[in-house]
Amino acid sequence: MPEEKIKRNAEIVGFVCTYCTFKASEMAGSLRMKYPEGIRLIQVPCSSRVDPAFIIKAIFEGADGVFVGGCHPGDCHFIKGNFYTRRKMAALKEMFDAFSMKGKVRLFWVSAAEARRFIEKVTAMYNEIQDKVDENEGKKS
Amino acid sequence: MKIGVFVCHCGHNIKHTVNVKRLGDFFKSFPNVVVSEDYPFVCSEPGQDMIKDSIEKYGLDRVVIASCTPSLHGDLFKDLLKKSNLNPFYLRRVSIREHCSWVGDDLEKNSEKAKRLITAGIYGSCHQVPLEEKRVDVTKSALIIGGGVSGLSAALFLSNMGMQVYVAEKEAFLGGQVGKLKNVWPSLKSGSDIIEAMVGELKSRDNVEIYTSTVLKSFEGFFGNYEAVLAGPQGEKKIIIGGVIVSIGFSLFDARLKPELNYGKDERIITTVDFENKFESLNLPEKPRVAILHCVGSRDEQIGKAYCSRICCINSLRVANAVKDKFKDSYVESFYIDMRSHPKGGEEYYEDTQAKGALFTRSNIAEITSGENAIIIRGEDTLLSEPFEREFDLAVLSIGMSNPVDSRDLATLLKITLDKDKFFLEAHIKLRPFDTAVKGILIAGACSGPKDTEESINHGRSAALKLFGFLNLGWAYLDPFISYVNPRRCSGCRMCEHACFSNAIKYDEETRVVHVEEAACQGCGLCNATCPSSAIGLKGYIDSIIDDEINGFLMTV
Amino acid sequence: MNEVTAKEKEVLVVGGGIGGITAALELAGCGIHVTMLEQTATIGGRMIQLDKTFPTLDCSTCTLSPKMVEVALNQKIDLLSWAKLLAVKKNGAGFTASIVKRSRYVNIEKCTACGTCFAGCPVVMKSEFNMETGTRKAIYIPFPQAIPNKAVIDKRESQLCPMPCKHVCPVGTNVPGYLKHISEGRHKDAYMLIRETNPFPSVCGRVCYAPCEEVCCRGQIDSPLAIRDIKRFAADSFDTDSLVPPQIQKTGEKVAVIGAGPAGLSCAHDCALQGYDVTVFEDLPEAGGMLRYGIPEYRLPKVELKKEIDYIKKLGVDIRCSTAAGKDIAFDELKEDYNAVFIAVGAQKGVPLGVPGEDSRGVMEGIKFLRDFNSGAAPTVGGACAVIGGGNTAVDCARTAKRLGAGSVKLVYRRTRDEMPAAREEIEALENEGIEIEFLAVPVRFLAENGKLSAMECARMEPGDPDADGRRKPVKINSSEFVMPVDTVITALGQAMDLSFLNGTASSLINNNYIKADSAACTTEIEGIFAGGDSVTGPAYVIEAIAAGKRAALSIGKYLRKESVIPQIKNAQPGRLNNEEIRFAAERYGREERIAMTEEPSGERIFDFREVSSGYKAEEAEAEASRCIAGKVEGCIECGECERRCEVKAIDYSIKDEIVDLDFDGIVLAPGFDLYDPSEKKEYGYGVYNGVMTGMEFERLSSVTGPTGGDILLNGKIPKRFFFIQCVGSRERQSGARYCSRVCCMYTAKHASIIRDRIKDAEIYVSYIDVRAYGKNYDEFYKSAQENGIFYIKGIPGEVTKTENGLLVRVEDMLGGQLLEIEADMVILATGIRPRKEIEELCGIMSIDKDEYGFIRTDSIEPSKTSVEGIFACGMGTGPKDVPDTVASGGEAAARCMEYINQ
Amino acid sequence: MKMKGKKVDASSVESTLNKFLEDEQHLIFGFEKQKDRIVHRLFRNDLHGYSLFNPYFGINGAIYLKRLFSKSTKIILILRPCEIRAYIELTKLTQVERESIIAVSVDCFGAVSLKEKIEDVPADPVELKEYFASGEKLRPACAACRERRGIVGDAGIRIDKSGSIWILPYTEQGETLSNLIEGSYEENTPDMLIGESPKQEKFQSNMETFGADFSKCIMCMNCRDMCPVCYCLDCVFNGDEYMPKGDALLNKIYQKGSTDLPQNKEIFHFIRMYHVSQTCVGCGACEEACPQGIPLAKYFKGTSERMQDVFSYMSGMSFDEEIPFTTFLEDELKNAAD
Repeated sequence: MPEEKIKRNAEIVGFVCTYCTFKASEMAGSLRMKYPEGIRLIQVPCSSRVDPAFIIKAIFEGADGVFVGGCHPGDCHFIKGNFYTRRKMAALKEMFDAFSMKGKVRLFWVSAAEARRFIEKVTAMYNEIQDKVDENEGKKS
Repeated sequence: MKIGVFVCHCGHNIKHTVNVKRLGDFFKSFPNVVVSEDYPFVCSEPGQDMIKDSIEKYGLDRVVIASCTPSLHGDLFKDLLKKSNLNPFYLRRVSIREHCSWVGDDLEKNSEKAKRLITAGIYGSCHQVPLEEKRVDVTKSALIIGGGVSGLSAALFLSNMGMQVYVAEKEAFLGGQVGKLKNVWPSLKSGSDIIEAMVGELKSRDNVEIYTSTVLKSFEGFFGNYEAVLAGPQGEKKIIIGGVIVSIGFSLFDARLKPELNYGKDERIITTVDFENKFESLNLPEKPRVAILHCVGSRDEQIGKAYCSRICCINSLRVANAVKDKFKDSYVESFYIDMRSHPKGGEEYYEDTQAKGALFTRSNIAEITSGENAIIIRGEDTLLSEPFEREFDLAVLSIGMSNPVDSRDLATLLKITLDKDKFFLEAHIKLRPFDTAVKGILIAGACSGPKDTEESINHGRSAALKLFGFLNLGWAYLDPFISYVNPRRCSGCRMCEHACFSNAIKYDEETRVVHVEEAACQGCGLCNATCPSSAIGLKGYIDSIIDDEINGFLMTV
Repeated sequence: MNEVTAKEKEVLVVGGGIGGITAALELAGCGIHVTMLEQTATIGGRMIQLDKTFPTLDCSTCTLSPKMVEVALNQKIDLLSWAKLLAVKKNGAGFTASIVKRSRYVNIEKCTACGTCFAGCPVVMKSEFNMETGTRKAIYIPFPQAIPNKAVIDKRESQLCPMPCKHVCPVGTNVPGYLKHISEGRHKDAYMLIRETNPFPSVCGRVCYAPCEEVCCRGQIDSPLAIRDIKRFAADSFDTDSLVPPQIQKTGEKVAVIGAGPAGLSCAHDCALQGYDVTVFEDLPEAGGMLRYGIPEYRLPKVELKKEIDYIKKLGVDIRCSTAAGKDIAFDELKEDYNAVFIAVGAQKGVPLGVPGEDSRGVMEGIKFLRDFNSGAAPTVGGACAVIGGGNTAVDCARTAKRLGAGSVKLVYRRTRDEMPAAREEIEALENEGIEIEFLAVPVRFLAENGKLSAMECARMEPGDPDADGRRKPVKINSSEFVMPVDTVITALGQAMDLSFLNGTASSLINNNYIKADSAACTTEIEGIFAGGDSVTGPAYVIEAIAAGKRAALSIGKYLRKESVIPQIKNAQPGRLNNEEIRFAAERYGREERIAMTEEPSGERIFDFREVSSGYKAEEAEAEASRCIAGKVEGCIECGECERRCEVKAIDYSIKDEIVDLDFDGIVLAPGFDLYDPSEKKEYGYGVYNGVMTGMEFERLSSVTGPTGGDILLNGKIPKRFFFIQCVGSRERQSGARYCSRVCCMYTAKHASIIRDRIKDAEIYVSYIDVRAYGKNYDEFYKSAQENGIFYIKGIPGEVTKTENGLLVRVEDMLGGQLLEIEADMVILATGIRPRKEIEELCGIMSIDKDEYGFIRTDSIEPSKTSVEGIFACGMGTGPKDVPDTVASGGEAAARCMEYINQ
Repeated sequence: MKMKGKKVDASSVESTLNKFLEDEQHLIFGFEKQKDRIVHRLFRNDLHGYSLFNPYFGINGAIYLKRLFSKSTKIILILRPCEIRAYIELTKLTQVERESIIAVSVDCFGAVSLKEKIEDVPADPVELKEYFASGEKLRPACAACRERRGIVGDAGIRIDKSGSIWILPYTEQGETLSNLIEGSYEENTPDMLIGESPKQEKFQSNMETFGADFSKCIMCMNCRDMCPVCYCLDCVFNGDEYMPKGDALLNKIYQKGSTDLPQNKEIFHFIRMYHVSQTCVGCGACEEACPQGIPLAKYFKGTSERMQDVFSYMSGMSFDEEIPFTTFLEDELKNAAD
């Protein structure tokens, strides 16, 4: 086998709510802001639709990171959905932390106008996770 | 399953950084995909024709369009599917413009990303089922709780529009607080005239039933078909209504809660309401010295009323004017924190009152004590930073608005929420000020926070219009994206019921499973994510769709 | 129920702000058909401009944009944006409204909101959405969430100039566009715009024969624009080496180009951009063709040319020099190996004079002379040199000979000055450099001694009858011969093709020593073989060669994509101004002469090959460019850039305004508000001092959708000291508003809180008369602002002045009575609400009463009823309101309207 | 913790309970002594073979109670705290009747695993405490137990330092029971034999350890089936929603280069861990049920405790406290978002 090492790109799945974060991502698109290609979004009506089981599944089936994006607390279109999201994600993050996988799962509040915040958040997440991927790849070879 | 995949170039917009040709070719050999094409502008007429032709030619039952973001081109493609006799919910849009070609520069990486996005779309589309916009019957009638000015405005509107209206008023008479006013600022019409005109008109209509001295006893059901029991002097009455408008107004602040003001102990210390009722009969000297205290029961955290009551500054001005008009040589001094002469014209009124010689002192009042010949007010002038002590013949306390007394009970009965000050909570303070989280239950007027007459009327009518919009056809379309329960899977743990903000989930004690009141569901999917066995699912976003989307994203090359 | 299907009720809602949106949605929700009329290009009104809304500080876009989308999707609502109400007539219980649907000049059915058009638009205007703190283009979408999300062209007046410059330019350069850019200082944008259609800006900026200038309409008034010189300025001010090639998707198809002259290279450039692998075969050791070997250094420095060719190489074009097609590689082989071949060999051969003694040493052929010299060989010129010919080549030869040290140089031309084909300015420069021209003379014999040229015998000519071209043919005067002692003669009589390489199958393409090809499509009779440039048309100008190359690239693309190749023929007559227009333009724009470029002194420059003209300075270029009358119109200048770029062909300048008469059963007015313009309050220095702004301007500045992306910046730095002044234009008789504007206290508290949140060490003062925080949670919000260290000062400042450290606010603190002097970086004026100026017009159209301030008069018990039955008003149009109140009043107006139309 | 309670003797407790059982509709769910062990038993008519304590752990008794909805039958539960806690969680999830059941928790001294053969376990509470004092004999879940005191449910039966038995009512339902037993209430009960459990270290692991431990898993799902709070009638893992599909295995290999576990194991255990996170009482019944001897309690107890701590919640401590996932506070978890 050739020894040539192909750099693996991190893959991140994002669950984004229709009313805020998805809108922000649309706006980031129309403003031609750039963010890493490894980030792929699944649109859900409300961040509270995100069953942590999805996140667990995604992580164990190959995603290097997963994030959930919702409206800022108090701004939820469904009045209190994101308060539940916050609880679920707080617990889930604690669980991943218990298995030394802190940072793989994140929660972002991004409003519809905050295209730049969206970019900043996902790019920072991607870069950190890519660094870890590189580190691990390094270890393996 | 026959899936058609259509990859749009969007001219250069997508093509520039995504290898659309390769994508189109790639999906040709994809399982279940029978046609896969790339096209310069899928949204153009020839583009749409191409899709339509493909649907007919290949008998497609899923259409995946990879183009701009789904929010663009609204219903264009949905209509296209309809025209092609395909359920529009078999459409899947994949955004490869806003979420791919525009946000990345690298052609190879973008193409790879687009490939995954489309794969996810195809995977997800396999689980899509045809949905329909269901119709439910609703009762064209409304219950209005509270017969004040906003409730009456609502009743007038709804009855005028031909709906059956029930008005339940706790008191023996209609009109609420406005009815008690001698003159309503700024129109200066008498409150009772305003109310009488409204009540007279209501009574002349045969689709209005008014119940005074009546309260809501029980409340069941869901949007469009609520069942309420009213309890009044004639006994109980069960009514079926499509929706409810809560307009129970406010209660007056009880000035006794501020003992330092000595209200109720000295008859020279009265409230603005007292003044309204008995100014004419007051025994005042020739040149009365009248003090007016603002913000009694408002802007006062110590008594738990941090909010501004909005109307009391105008009430104070009205008192000052009345005194000045009657006693030209009176000494009138208003003690205020900020002058909030609120509605239109208020500022001018304030100026005019000053011109009449009323004094305004920015101050904090410490106490009112009773002297033999006068009452004594002690406080601090906050402009001069000096304490003062002044004698007056009369002190008028401009009392604020407190939450309606039975807000808590009513909230529990209707399963709606209260805010921190125990007024009713709006669904969205800015944009949905009449809605509650529960569909078909609306709030109007001062019961959701201090409001003046004009605003209460606005509220009453607006809420009524909203309800009318819900009910006027006698039926309503349901959003197709609502939850449904698989009763065989449901364990009846009621977690979803607890979490649901719109009270759309009901537990059946007999079968020990829950079901969704479709008319009430607003489609957030929280229940779906809360249920550990996925016995409840949100149509259009069911677990298997999202799961397979994840699979698509993570597809190995 | 009675099932008679009644006619659907129609309501007109005027105004697409939150009030109008609420009313429209509510009415539509009750089954009423609503027409929403919005004057601007998008609905959303003022609220969408807000960053956050008080008191929850939630995002305004988040809350409003779903409602806007709802309006767009609601089938009961017809949205007429960019439309205006002209007249309203009572019609029974209802109304008939005349509405003008202003032309967007964009077919909104086709527009995909991709934004390509505004990226290219050269007209930069102030953005209304950003309260003029930012810019937008003349074609624009106000903000990304706009509804309808379609582009609109802001055309304020009709274009006077027919822009002949664009039409005569063989490559269709967007002249008015780049002049507009230059005149407003956007030099790089100008360069990029030129590059869009021309891969050789710095070449054409120097040696183009500039047909555009000949037709320039400004020339009809005073003197034509220096279009070419400005192009040169644009090219000079940009570093071509810094151009980054775009990403190109390779198609895998291969194109061969024979000849690396302007035609060949332009074709290669455009083919590469279409994703083809291009190989250029060039006989000579370096690429550039005539540009490299024909034009002397003093006109076109080699280094400039090299930069442009380097960029073409960066695009992935493989230029193989010293590789002659037909010699090093057989033509048929090329045809075999490549999917398409473009022949652009040019006219590289001189034409012999054909007089005796031409083979003497000392007689040189001009093209060869220049080529030898430009190849590094230094041909020797003697003391007396004559150049035969009157074209640009002759002039180039003469001036080159002069620089090479020829004692005297004389141009010999057989006709008169007027008939000289060389460019006017070239002839002038020639004469300035001390070169004489011998007109009406032609050599008849060269005299040689020992094979070396010693003299030239010439004959006199006189103009004869006009020939086919209309030029008068010179006729020799009998016995007029005279001898001119010369030791060097350079003949520059014209150019011819060398097509010897076209052997084999392709030899059929040769016809009379030209290549047979369609001059528009560049196709030949052999499929896959294209030809263009001088080898097809005979010697022509650089820009024509470039145009031919570009046309060929287009045809090649179409051929390879198997689309039909339709030759494009441009035959539009360039437009001119008529006399009336000339008078009008002269009156409006005045007379201004063209600014000339500085030239190197002729006495010095003849000793070396320095560039003769040193180009414009920035101010000169900007001043010259601003003479363009096309660029002087306000708004869209109709330069056609958007049209050229739009891939769906959505742009259509010919769309006309449309007036429609519609019947309505009721009308709801939600006209919104304007903000007080504080310019008249001189004491605050608004518009004078940098850092003094209005609340709404600050709103845009702090907004993530604003010009800075939400960074609060002043001159690029983060300001630290803020001073808010409330009640500017409210509660005071002087400015005409005794009323309280109701929202300013809260928006100030909101702004202060936003600053507190974003700039941790900010110092924030708010001066006020009364803080009017009534409304749910408002007072609490105000309290928390105070608790977070925002200092409230009771008292309104007397003046704001400028100091070294920024701004100084003098205010008397009424609580304590001391006079404070507070320094600030930013002073933000909480300007009050004013009735929108359109209300005046609306009320006039509908005969509705206004109140003393100009708001629509309504009643407090029937809050939306206007003085005209059936017309209802809501929102700020009837007086100051905050968002929840506007929503409530919108609902109320809708409800009353419902009642009215159902009577 | 000083509370109202009655000092009672064992016989009066037994006779009261026997009296209670005289009613046909009354049952008691508790422990029965057998030859070499003590097991759960639903007593009808009399308390024959009854044991107050049970130092053997095989299953969590709450599992018997799932879907028990009879309102006519009155049942007294006399179980270990972890079992009562599981019962309480099940009441919140409407998986068991609340009104007709009186749940009594008995001080627990720990237990040995029924998987192991241990014969010298004493019966007397004081001796039991001594026996388990070193902790060596305790099964792992018991060794890390957070709450052994009989302070949960409707009432508690507790042992003071002198070995006397106390009954403490915690709810009105509990009081109906304690009122039946002879003796008078004392306002302040003395210190009990069992105090607060020592604070456990925060659980911390990693995927390598997890992989090593779970490589033995055979996906029999016994852990799920025997979990007292895994209440779903139809588990999501009965379907294929969360089971890997398509290229999942390849994805993972592509990502990690190799794989230790088929990912369905990871997904199954992690999702189950999340599902029980707020209701897990840490009893270790899963570990008892595992045929492969995987140290499940360590993981499930460890993660659930961490995840409950996020909301300052401890499962099964009170009937009224809502399960964290069904409620929220507006002003909380400020650091939850990244």
